[in-house]
Amino acid sequence: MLKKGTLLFFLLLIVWILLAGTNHQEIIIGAIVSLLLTIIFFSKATIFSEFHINPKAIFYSIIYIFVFSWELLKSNLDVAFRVIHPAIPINPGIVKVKTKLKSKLGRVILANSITLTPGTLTVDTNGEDYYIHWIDVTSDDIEGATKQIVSKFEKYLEVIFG
Amino acid sequence: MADLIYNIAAIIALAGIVLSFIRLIIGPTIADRAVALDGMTIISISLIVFIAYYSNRIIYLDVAIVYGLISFVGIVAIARYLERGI
Amino acid sequence: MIFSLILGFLLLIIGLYGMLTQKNLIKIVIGFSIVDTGTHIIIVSIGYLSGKTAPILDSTVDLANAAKQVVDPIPSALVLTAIVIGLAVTALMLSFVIKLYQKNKSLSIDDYQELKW
Amino acid sequence: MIKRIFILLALVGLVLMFIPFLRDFDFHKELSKLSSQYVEGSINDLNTQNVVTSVIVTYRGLDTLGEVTVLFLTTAGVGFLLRKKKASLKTRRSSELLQTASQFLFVLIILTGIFIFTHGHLTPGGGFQGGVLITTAFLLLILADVNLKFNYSILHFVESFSGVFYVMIGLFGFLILGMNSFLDPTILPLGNYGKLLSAGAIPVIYSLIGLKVGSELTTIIDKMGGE
Amino acid sequence: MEIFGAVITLIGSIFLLLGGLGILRMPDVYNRMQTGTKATTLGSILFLIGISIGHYECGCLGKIAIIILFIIFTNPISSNTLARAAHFAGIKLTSRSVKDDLKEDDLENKGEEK
Amino acid sequence: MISIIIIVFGIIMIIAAFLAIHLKNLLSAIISAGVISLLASVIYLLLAAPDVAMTEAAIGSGLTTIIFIFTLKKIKKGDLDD
Repeated sequence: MLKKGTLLFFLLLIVWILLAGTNHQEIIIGAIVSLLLTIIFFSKATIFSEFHINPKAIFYSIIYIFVFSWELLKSNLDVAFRVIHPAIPINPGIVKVKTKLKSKLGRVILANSITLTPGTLTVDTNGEDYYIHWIDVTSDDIEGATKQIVSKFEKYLEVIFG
Repeated sequence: MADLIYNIAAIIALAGIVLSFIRLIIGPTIADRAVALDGMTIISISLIVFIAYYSNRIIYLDVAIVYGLISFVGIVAIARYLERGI
Repeated sequence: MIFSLILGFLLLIIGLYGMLTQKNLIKIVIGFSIVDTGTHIIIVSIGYLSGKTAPILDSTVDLANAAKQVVDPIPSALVLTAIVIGLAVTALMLSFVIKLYQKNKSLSIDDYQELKW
Repeated sequence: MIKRIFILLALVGLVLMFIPFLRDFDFHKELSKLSSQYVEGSINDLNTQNVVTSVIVTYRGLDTLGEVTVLFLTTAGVGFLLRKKKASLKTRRSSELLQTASQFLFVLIILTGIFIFTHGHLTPGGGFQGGVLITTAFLLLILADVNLKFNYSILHFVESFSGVFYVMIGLFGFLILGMNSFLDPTILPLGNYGKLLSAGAIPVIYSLIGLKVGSELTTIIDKMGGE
Repeated sequence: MEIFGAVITLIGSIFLLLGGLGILRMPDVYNRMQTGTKATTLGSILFLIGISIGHYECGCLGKIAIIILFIIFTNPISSNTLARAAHFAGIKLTSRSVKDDLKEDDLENKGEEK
Repeated sequence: MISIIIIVFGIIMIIAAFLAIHLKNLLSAIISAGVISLLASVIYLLLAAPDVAMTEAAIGSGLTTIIFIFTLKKIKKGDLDD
């Protein structure tokens, strides 16, 4: 309970400092504003209790950022190739995959990562089933698609969010 | 030299806006038009940041922040209307 | 900036044309908002002085002769007020449209002839 | 048919009126006397970086008071026209992703709105833009179907509190500085140029305007879009 | 240093152009959304990073970072919402598609329980 | 550079204004009207008025579009009720 509030407070304060700079007046006003917002929206913001804060989680999140950036770059080269090619080589379809994540924020970040990686776009979710529009369908069943699309992010996110 | 490359980059981004707008004109369905609007807003954010540096005033970046947040909510509103949500 | 002045006039005329020729009530309100935008662009471009910067005097502006380096702040302030009032007017007009629709089940302006003579 | 010809004639007449105006339009090279006085006064008397803010809040402060009143009347008008009716139509729930993300973004958008209206005297923006951002945050919750019970009493309390305080700051100028100084921001110390706590009462007034505009627009949006 | 930032900006603008081209050329809404989201996201990130490298002396990296974070977080969500809306509004996939699991599972009635 | 951006955006805005008036579908017309406000805000920024640009982006293209959409929704709901 206390952990959730502290996390929300520091998140808001960091955003304020990024916006306003590090003058001492700005930091004092920012702390006051963040404290007020934390007290007011404490009960609404249930999703902030889901981070794990330990060295392993921090280490994995740093690795995750690099993995994600590499996939983002790859996806853009892929898209560029498909757009420039005169025949538009696509083979699209909507496939269903499963995830093991339980945390809500983790599921959102997983869906965002899937949307930003090569040739996939999350269309809908239903509990642990994700429906994904795939620009180049290569495997037909759920397990194969899950292995190709989800697994590369899931092992990191499982540690960070639990 | 560097200024010239920046200007060329801005003109290329402008061409991206024009291409998305052509999709907005011919788009057969409303969802096509909404996708084109989404693309146009994101390219415009880049253009706003370019203008901020071109006229040497970093304060203009605030406009880009507000622009991004508001256009996100606008797109969500259009989408929720399309799926008969709200 | 002469181009933005011309653009503002064109938008104003297109908006007026839409307001006068369309039958649908919502289309008329859309035409009104286009006229609004055109007018604002005209006012702002009258206040623009070429080669000068925005009237926010931080460290990039020389404070000693600041009045020689900035554009006119008064049109900006006027247009800022006008945009907010425009939102209020649009909201009121649209709630009248909703009320009229609930009464007569029609959006065409030809069906509302009570005040015609 | 005859109506259409008249419309076209009117538009062509308008164009003919505009053409000489455009041809003979000469752009100013210098600021007018009033504008340069505003710029100088904003530096020397008020310590405000953003000249537009000092025009809106101080030099044309009564206009802004009127503007806020117009917004209040609009809220009342919309509320009168669209009284609540029971509507029971099946609507589709939003996706789980949007619900979670909007809970996450809600607090951040409100923080950005507060940043915009407390820095009205330093950066572009101010009470109106910040108020609209706060409205947008609530709107996102309405759109994403998050179960939020609007507490109308808090909304009305914030609105009337900020309105009363806004007028009271104006009256303080009356009391402390004498006649002709309604809404004068120099009742508070002016501070150092370019810092957050400077420019007298301008940040306080703009924050109050922001809260008032935010709560009024939230009421309008809720009347027009809520169930 | 300035030239380096300018080149990164140029690469970003080319991705932005490709995003616009993809929105124009692709055969149906979902494929348009794919290019429209990915290419514009990376393009705008590279554009902003390039500009802030070229003018590193201004001390405004915080605001650029905020803009980039907002873009990364909001852009996929808006296109996800649009894709879902397009599917429920009954827009068909292109005739070149191979399968549609979402249609088979029939989620139409699940959503309208409220 | 400023003139180029203003000319291109001006042409786009004029076409969008014609679309907003002539498209049959009301939601498409509303989206076109949103495009006008969105680009107008960039033009205000080029004319050195960032306050106006921010207000137009927040109010003109955000709230006005959303209020139009809410109106459409109320009208559709009236249709389905009777």
